[in-house]
Amino acid sequence: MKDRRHALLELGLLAAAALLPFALQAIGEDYYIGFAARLAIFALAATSLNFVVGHGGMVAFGHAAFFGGGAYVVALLMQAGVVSAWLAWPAAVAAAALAALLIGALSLRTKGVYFIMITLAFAQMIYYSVISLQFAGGDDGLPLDARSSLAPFDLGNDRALYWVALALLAASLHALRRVAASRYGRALAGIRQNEARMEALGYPVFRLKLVCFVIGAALAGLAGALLANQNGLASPGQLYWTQSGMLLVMVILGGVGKRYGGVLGAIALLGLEEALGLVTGHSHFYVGLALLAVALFAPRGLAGLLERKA
Amino acid sequence: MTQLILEQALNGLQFGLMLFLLAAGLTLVFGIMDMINLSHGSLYMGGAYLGAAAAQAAGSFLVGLLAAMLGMAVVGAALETLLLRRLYARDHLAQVLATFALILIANETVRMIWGPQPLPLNPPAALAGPVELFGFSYPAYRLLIIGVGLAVAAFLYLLVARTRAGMWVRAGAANREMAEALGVDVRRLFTGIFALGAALCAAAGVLLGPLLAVQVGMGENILILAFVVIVIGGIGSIRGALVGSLLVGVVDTLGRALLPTLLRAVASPEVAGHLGPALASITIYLLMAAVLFFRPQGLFPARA
Amino acid sequence: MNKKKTIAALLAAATLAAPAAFAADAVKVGFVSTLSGPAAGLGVDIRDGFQLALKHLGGKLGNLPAEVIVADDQQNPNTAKQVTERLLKKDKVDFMTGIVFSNILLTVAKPVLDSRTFLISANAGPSQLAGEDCNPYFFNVAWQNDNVAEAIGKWASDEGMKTVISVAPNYPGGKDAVSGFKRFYKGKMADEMYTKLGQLDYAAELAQLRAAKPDAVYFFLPGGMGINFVKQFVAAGLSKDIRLITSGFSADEDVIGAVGEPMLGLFNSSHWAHDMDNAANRKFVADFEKEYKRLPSLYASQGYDAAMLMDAAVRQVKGKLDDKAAVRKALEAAQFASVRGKFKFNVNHYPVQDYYLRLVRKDEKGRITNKLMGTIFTNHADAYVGQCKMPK
Amino acid sequence: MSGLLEIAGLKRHFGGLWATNGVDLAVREGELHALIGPNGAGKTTLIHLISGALAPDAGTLRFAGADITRLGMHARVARGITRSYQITQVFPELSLLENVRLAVQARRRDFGSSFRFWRPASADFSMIEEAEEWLGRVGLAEQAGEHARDVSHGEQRALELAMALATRPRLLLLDEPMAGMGPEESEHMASLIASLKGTQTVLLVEHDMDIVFRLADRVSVLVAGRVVASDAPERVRDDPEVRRAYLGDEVQ
Repeated sequence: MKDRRHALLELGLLAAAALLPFALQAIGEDYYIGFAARLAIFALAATSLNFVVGHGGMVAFGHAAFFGGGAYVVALLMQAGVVSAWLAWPAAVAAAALAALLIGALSLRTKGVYFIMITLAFAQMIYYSVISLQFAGGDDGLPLDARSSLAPFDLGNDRALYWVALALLAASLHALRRVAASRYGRALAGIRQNEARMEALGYPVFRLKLVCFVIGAALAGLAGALLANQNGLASPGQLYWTQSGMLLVMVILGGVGKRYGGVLGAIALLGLEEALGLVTGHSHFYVGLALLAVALFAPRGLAGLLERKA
Repeated sequence: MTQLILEQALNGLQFGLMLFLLAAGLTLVFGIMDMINLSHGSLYMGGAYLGAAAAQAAGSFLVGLLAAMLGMAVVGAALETLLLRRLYARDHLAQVLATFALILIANETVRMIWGPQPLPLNPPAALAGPVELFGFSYPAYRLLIIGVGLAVAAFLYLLVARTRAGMWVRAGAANREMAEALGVDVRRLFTGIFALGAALCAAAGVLLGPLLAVQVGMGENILILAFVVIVIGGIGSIRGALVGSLLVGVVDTLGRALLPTLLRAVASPEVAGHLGPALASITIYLLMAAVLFFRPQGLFPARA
Repeated sequence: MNKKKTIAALLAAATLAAPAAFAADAVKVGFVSTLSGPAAGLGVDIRDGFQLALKHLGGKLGNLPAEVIVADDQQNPNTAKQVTERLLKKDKVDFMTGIVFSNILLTVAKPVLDSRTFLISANAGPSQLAGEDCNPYFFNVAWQNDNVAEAIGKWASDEGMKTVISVAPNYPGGKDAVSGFKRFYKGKMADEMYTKLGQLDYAAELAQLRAAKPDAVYFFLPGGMGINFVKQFVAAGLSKDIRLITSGFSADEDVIGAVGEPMLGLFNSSHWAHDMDNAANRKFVADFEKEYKRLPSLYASQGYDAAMLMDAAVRQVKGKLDDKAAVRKALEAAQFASVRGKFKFNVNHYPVQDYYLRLVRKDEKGRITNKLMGTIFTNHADAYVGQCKMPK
Repeated sequence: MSGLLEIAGLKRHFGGLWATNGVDLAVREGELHALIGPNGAGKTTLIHLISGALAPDAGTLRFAGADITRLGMHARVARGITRSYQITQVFPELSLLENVRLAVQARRRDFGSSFRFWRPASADFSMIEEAEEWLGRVGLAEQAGEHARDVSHGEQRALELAMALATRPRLLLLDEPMAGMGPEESEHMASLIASLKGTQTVLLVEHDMDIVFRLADRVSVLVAGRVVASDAPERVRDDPEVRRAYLGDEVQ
């Protein structure tokens, strides 16, 4: 009965989100359709990281490599004449997954703080490599001449892009929920709680974690492909460590390991920034205070707060 | 050519020693309190701003330097007792969130007080020119930085190796519970370490100010380098921080200087100019990845 | 769906048609510039020059109340892209201006021009927009990037310099500055050094210059980059043996104020000088000093001219900003009194103007500042105008 | 006489200390073999060496006729060596049923491996039924839905045993299963272990002599990193060397 109510609530929220562009148009705030698309994209990126951190128990500090990397793949392919999203987006996903396979295989030998630092190191290497590549636009990044073509859908307007991003976010959330309940997901839950015990039970812990790392990266690559389209630019800033930090902050803020942790974190952080930006030139000051309050008083993030209420 | 390499090595030494000032405090906080402090770079920025403002007001670089160190030591101690102390027992994720929040707050606070433009900070007039050294001129101010860096390294070595407080620090880095069992007043020790680390950050900020720029965001770029240094050196080890700093400083500078020259032999100047700095930046991270691969605890692990 | 489309089309036609008959009731200007970081001085000067012009115009552009929305691009293309998107879609500005750096301008140019919003560059003049990619909605009221460098290149040749090494940041403006220099400099380019845009510590480059020993170093490092470069160049003792030459960008009031004495004796090129003798300039310089307690830089003069250009155009179309063709014509006519004297646009919407030699020295009040020394080019156009096929 | 597990000349040192100093030991198929010894005799190190958590410096381990000396823990589990821990090692945030189900999942290949991403684990009824059976066997059927962190220490130890059994090991290593238990709980655990006799090969490390001598088919005595005796309980009890080296006047 409770599950049923939850499912209805989720469907209702999804429907409301899908209708949002009409509401924004009605009040003449078209600009915020693009912003909403941005929210959905960052929600997807944060959700992908939350899978790695919250389900896999791996505090990865280099997720920007996959997120920004996906954006670059789309921009580079477009430069090479590949406009179709049906080709470019899977390519972004595949490239991110492949990169994660290599980085993960090397990084997962370390644990704890050292894992944090080595994932950071690999991401920084990618960042510096990309800004040294002339054909990738160097420090300036790579602008997209147009959005990807997702025929038969037209991505030309912000509304369409928003719906696509929203649909992919909803599909990813659904898929990750299923994965979490699958044998694989249950094994991950065991690893997160007691890695040595899972090893002793005979689980191939290294491979299970590596796959988790790769899944998270692949989804981040997809989010990156969307971001390139929303932003019209693949920029080195999207690969820099502060972007990784930002995604991690979204996850912690929203709730580590919570189903909607990434979504809540992305909406809260970007929304707060936007809202405060309208009233003060020093929005980051207050965003900082809010984050600090969450860190000190809401150890399970916003999702934890909501659960307690519910 | 040898002169060029010598000059570049001096530059590397200078950069490495400044990194050491940052890394020393970071490695102790990280090693002893098991605390990831992303806002360490903000202490560096705060020190630079405080120093630039004080130097301007007093018309003396030295006054600026001392004021910054003292001021940031107080800020550091206050930060530790009021806020960070609550985070020691929490997991790394909570620490990342809280100290990331501190970065945002610090950057905006500086912007509110001093505006978005960089503050001017000039070296003492007497050191603005070059000195003759082994047959070539070298900026006197950079020599001063090298001197101060070496002096601080020696001071820290004596402090950690020869004093009672230093023994506590070493004990704390190796095994915190044991240190507590031995009757070390851990709370006061932590506050002291934090204040010292903040003062060293401030010194680095003021000393580097005239060479770089005293500006918002200066801490973020250098923070990651400091983390790389302490991971290479081994978390919690002062000796590791020193070796790691010099390694990173020299590798970075020599790479930056020599790679373009080498590349120029095989590529156009523009390509060489582009690829060179990027490759040099990567070498640091390659170094770290390699060290971690072969010695997962860094070069000088503090924990047995 | 079809029905919906028809209605939308009708609505669009209605909204397009309606304002053509009426004058707008205000002019909105989106001012995106670099206002933080080491190059903030440039953006601040452009902004202050622009604001001074508005003050002279009584807060109006072409008799319409002006609303200027200022945003900081943090010298970051990604940030610039986002603030521009907001200005175009949320604030729906009529003009965009203020951008300092060419890489930023090139990143945001497309969305701005695609939305048929006039982009008046008060600084960055990348070669792309002067040549193949020239656009009816883009105007540059300053110069093409190469121009000022061409002038100092010509002068270096005339002075008989034999070997020169260039130091410039690796971005479109930097590359234009070097290719412009080379176009008129006939001696040997011993090397071209490209640094990271925003680099502040030049120890590595200086060591290499010391080893290479050229006659002169031509550097193009706007803002804080140039300030640090000159300071460190002098501190390393290189000024004894190697001559520094630069375009006006790194020898203007912002750099002079920060570096001081070591700047004395530096020759540089510019399209403007604060001691140019014309009525508009005398008023501009005097009021700028009164208002901001410092001498204006060339950046400030460009910001001032940008506002004056907009004012003239809006006045000429009588506030009918939605008649894009008329606004374009009015901008092309450039009926305003430029602080640099005569001013006209080429077919690619870049200026045709004179370029001068300046020397940093002490003026009669004992201040270290630029003095106008002579003319290097007269009625000089850029090298790319031939590639521009401007749509009628 | 060949055993399921055969250890010969096994050595392992830490710094200057030989924690395991030439151990020879054989565990026969089907027996309940107890390993005793004074504190610091190297019992836990030996268990680590057998389970694969530690690698030996010298010596060989053979299991079911194959050399497993160089195999890692994961590979040894696959061959049928499972251990329980001295300190309780369960998954605190999972239900008891899920704890055991994970152990079943680790072994069962009949539904495919743990790399199944879509089908809910809760839809694999036979896996759940088996987990429930194991829970029933250790007397925890009632608490199946509770989180592991919420049940008593004794129940956690019983859960630990259920998890170990659920992997259907050929050799079960039990490292002090009664550690930290009260007399009642200990008695319950003893009867659980007794119920395994005859069907399950067990190597039991235990302090409680009373229980060891009551349950074990054979007893090995480890002193200073060496096995000094390995025989039926009553004969070990009477072995003069054992009495001298270890038991002293603890017995009688």
